[in-house]
Amino acid sequence: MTPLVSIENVDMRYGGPTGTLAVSGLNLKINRGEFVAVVGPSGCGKSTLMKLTTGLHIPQSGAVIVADAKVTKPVSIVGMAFQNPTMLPWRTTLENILLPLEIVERHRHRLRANKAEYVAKAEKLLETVGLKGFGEKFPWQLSGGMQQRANLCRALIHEPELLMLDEPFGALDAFTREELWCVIRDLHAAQGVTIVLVTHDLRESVFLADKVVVMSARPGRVISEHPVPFARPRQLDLLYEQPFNDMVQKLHSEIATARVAA
Amino acid sequence: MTPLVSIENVDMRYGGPTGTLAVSGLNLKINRGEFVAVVGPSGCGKSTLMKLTTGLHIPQSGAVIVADAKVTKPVSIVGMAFQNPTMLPWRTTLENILLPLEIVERHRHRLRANKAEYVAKAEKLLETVGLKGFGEKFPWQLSGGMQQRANLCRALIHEPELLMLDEPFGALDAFTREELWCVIRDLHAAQGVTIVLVTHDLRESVFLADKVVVMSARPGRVISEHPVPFARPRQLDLLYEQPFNDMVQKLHSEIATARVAA
Amino acid sequence: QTTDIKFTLDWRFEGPAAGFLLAQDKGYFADEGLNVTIDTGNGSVEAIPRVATGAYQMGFGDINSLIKFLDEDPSQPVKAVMMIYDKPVFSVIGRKSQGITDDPKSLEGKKLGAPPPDGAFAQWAAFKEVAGIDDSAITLESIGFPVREPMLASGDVDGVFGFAFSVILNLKANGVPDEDISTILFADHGLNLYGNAILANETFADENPEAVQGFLRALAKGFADAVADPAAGAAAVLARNETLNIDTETERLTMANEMNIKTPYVVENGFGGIDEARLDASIETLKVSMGLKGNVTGADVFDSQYLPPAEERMLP
Amino acid sequence: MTTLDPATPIAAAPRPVFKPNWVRLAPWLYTIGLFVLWEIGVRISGLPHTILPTPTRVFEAIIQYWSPIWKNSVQTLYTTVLGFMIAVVAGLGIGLFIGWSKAIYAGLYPIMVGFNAIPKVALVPILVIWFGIGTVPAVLTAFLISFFPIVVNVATGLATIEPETEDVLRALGAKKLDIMLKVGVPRSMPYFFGSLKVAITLAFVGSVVSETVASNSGLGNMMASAQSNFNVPLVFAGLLMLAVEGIAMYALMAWVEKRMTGWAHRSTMAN
Amino acid sequence: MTTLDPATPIAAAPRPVFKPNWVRLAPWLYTIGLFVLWEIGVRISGLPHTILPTPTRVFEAIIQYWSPIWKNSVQTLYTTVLGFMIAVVAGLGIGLFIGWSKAIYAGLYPIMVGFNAIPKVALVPILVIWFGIGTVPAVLTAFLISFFPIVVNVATGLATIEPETEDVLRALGAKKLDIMLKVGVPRSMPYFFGSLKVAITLAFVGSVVSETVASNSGLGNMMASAQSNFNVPLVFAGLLMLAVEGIAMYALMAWVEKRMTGWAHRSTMAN
Ligand SMILES: Nc1ncnc2c1ncn2[C@@H]1O[C@H](COP(=O)(O)OP(=O)(O)OP(=O)(O)O)[C@@H](O)[C@H]1O
Ligand SMILES: Nc1ncnc2c1ncn2[C@@H]1O[C@H](COP(=O)(O)OP(=O)(O)OP(=O)(O)O)[C@@H](O)[C@H]1O
Ligand SMILES: [Mg+2]
Ligand SMILES: [Mg+2]
Repeated sequence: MTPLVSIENVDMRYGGPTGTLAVSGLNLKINRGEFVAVVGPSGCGKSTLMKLTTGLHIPQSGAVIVADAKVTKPVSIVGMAFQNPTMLPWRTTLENILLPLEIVERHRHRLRANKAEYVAKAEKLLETVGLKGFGEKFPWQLSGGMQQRANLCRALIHEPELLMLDEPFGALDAFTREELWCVIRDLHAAQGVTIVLVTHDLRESVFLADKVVVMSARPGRVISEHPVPFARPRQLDLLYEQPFNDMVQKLHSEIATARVAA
Repeated sequence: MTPLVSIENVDMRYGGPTGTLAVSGLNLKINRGEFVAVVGPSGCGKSTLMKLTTGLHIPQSGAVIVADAKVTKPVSIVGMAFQNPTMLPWRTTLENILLPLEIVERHRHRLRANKAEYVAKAEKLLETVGLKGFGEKFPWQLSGGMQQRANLCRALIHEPELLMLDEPFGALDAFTREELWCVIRDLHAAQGVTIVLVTHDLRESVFLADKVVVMSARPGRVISEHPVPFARPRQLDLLYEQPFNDMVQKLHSEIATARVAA
Repeated sequence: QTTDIKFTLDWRFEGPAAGFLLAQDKGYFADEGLNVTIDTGNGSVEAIPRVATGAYQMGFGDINSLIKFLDEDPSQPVKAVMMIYDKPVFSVIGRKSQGITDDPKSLEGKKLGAPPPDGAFAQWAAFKEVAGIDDSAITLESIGFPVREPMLASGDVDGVFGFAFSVILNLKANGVPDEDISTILFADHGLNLYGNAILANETFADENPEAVQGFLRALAKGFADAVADPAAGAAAVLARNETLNIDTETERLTMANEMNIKTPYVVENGFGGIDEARLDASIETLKVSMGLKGNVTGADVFDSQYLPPAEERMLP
Repeated sequence: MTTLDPATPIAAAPRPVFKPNWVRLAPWLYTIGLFVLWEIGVRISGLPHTILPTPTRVFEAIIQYWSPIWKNSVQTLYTTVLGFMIAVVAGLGIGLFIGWSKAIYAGLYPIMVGFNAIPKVALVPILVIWFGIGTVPAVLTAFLISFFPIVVNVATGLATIEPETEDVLRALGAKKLDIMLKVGVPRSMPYFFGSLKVAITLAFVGSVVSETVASNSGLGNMMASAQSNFNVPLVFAGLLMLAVEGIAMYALMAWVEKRMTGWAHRSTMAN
Repeated sequence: MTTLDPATPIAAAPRPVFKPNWVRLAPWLYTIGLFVLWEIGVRISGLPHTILPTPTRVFEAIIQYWSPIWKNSVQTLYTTVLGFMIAVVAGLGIGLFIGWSKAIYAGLYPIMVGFNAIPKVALVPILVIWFGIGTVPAVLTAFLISFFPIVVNVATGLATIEPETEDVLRALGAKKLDIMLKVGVPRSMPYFFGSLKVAITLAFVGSVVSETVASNSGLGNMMASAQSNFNVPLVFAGLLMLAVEGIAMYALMAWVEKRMTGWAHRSTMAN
């Protein structure tokens, strides 16, 4: 089976030939159904990697291949939670979450007729992330963490094949965060969706992912990939087990070394 | 000595009498030179607390007293790093960082004559947070974590008496984060500035603060205050010491309990 | 079987349009089997292209401009079919207190206000020649209609070009006393031109000769009525524009009747016809004032075949 | 979308002191102030009433000629609103069209600027030849004069979409038109309404200018006829009616605007 | 602020195929297309050249009357630019003033809307009585007609500042004027430039209209006399010159705009 995503020797430079070289010589393969976590120092090109994968940016050299096709324009099988929530301020939170349904081919034709069903689904999602009753609020009436959770809902609503999450839990307290870890874990288990998660939280990456990818400082490339050995389904108890913390620790010191070397 | 900030029985409701009650019965005192960390679940009113203290919101009942005066309009002794970086997109990062100097009375008259000096200072700050050479970039050319660091610089540049930091390290990787902890720690030690830090990272709060304030879920109020016993100056080694981790653990479980109770 | 005719006036519904409106109101057009719509115009010049393009079948416009128009493009299907203003109203109106008398020579050395689109000003070049005026010391100020009379009233200019009946009445409205107003009518000082005439689209006229004939017959009756009873004429005008003043419009109509319509020639030969020699002579004059290329003769401009017999065109 | 209360808290205890609502009173106070100034100004400067009549004289004229003023106002309002509505639709359409591609933008914009630098009154005779005098040329002139501000603001709205917001839709595989309609248009709504304020006033100017030149009715025709008779108070009565109609349309749009763009007017500054 | 390259990557390998730069060519292509259409349209419809001359005839007239056209164009350009510059300053000022307080907004806005619904040509006589005929009334008319779009867009820019951005400055103890100048104005720059495009065209209309009524020179005066002589090709030559001047001013502003608002035009859509 060919990988769902295959990034081959990609260079990406912003702002013309003299601009910032964000990633260079980037190589990464993501199999169908795999859960990949990407970690790396701030500004190393993780968000860029996400945008390359979804086709929002086209690399200057190298190729990005998603679902067996070279990416030349945005691919339509993804759900993306951007690092910055960017909600549309003229829509209520619920309307924001329904947005993908108005766009994605598969749903847009059904939306008008099945509005109630979709709204119910969105409200259920909101409840899952602890935002029950906030659908009618505008996004700017939500706190930072609440916006981030709404942003997550928007990425999930249309049940994409490939889920790209760019630091989706950064603005959340430890408990809300752990709850959402479980939500994502269950989603992955139930639907076999492929997930790419960018995070700064090594425990998060180890708890959720099948493989943790470590990126170097800018210009970013993959310096190592670590398969996560823990069996699924994983419970939160895992966080307090020794092998788990050992792996986190190992990753931690590896990054520290890589950082000094860079 | 009267406290620098004194929040007395404050209620704050957004959007008119039927709107969201964000904080209710909030009480907090912050002494001059103190370093206070505020933790609490997402959406509990931490950002609201920050905005009340700086006078950006005026509470419907209760009083906020800063520097012995009741707050009725924005106070001018603060430097605030908002949760959302909100840089002005038409200014370069450096110009964004210089913004407070154009506003604050003490500096604006000196700015034109001493431009070079101030620019040098801003560039030094940029270097401290690891953004050397990015001053000429526009904020939208920076990654999420870089924007957050620039945001921090903007709060520091005019050497405010009271520094309000709303999740300033949320989008940073563990190493950058630890570096900046030390920057803030040294700043506090050197200049005796009063600091209020909102964070979701309990280790961060214990490492940096003199007092950790735990807030309840919305409507937020202070449910407990924990003095941090560790002597200053604190080194990063502290993070790996048992008493430190015990305290973090204690806070953790306390919040867990409070959360279930709420 | 009625024929529709869209007719454009030279100007708004004002006293001098009474003849048209009476013909309409009294049913003279209907009697001829015509269904006539009368629209206001925006100057005696603009009526010409409206008729030439067939947007309007017939209209009321300045024959001198028509000559110029056909001189520019002789292929245009428009012709005058009936003369209404036997004597044009082109004039310079001055103020005696500013030193302008009824003598054209008194204009020398004066400052005159001239709206560029004004028909009277258009004849200035020819007039100064026939009247023997030395214009070397005359200053011409280009001023628009809205400021023409106020500037004369305030003494900013000594005289203005314009149609006598409008300017005189407007000056009075601006508070200039009657005895201070001096009128130099170009026609009284050697400028032998015709004034406004009924225009017809040639294509239409060729296809509907009876309609044009009927129209002119009805019009002759209407104008006779307006001459006989200016008050009734003014009333017909006011029925269409309530904001006017009945006395002013009666006076305006009376002035038009006396100065332009009921001239000695008309009293003798009937209303509506022309003297071909005079028309040809006026074309010569226009070569001076309007710089004609010489593409037209009187016969190209005026077609008298649709006129009713002279006895039906006598004014009371 | 619904009207929004601002985030500013509302004081719990009602103040017992009488405090007039300046915001509600302001339009009236300013208008009265303007008229008083005007009256005094004219009286002092001694301008003749054939140039600038006093407001009292203008009001006299309004009462005296109420019936024709009313009839003509209705006609003008009708043509204006019709022309304006066409302009809104066309302006939105052309704006989107221009936003569509850089080549269209580069090609069409200069032409439209050039076209709009031309006084529309010069085109009325051509319209008359095609459509006769009356309502049609007035509607068309109102349209021609008023669509441009709408185009400009819609096109600017589209050109300045933040790429971050754009990416949200692009990542979903949205087509260009989707992005325009779902982001560009709503995002530029406040400016769209701003442009409507400009457009409606221009539409009035357009229909009046056309009526002046080519119509048997309407305020333009009435004022032109009054002007040529030097009934200047009536001219100003017409101008006043135009202003009133303009303000009425503005009030209508301000109401719609408030309902549609509450999300954008969250600034607490203008208090 | 400097011109910015968009974030879109530039392909490393230059394509060998010749590809015309449509964006650069577009204005010329569209203009030529327009003239061709116009020529064909007139020829087919058989409109007399005294109503709508063909472009070829208009160009003949331009060559024939080049000297007066040039002199009058310069005069009109001069009055227009002067009036426009006053309008920019005043528009910015009034816009800030209106953004200052809700009461001023509520009071002044309707009056301005009313004022702008009035055809400015009705005010020219008053200006002429005060200032005589010539340059001054033309400048003033250009100003009066063109400041409103600027006011509207600046005021909208101020009214729609995001409270989040506002808070950044308010937290520093910024005064209202600081917030307006540091955030409101730069933030509404793209729309400010949009309004300038509208304003400059209106300024041309204003000065031409004023010249038509009261001036011895300028394109307005020239076109009025040409019109009364049935020299319609010359009228259209004047209109064309107006359009050209309008486009020239637009190009100038587009250039300034590009330098000033690059930050806002990051959208990748219009390609
Ligand atoms: N639009 C842009 N224009 C120019 N440079 C950019 C742009 N976006 C990102 N960059 C640059 O590309 C580099 C990588 O950015 P990216 O956003 O991918 O980092 P990141 O790994 O997501 O960092 P963070 O963890 O801080 O979000 C950075 O150095 C940044 O300055
Ligand atoms: N502008 C606003 N209008 C209406 N409600 C608001 C507004 N800002 C915040 N709120 C509400 O007030 C509550 C507290 O918000 P606040 O931003 O203070 O939370 P927080 O503790 O900072 O949360 P987080 O950790 O997610 O940033 C939330 O329920 C939010 O919905
Ligand atoms: Mg990132
Ligand atoms: Mg917050």
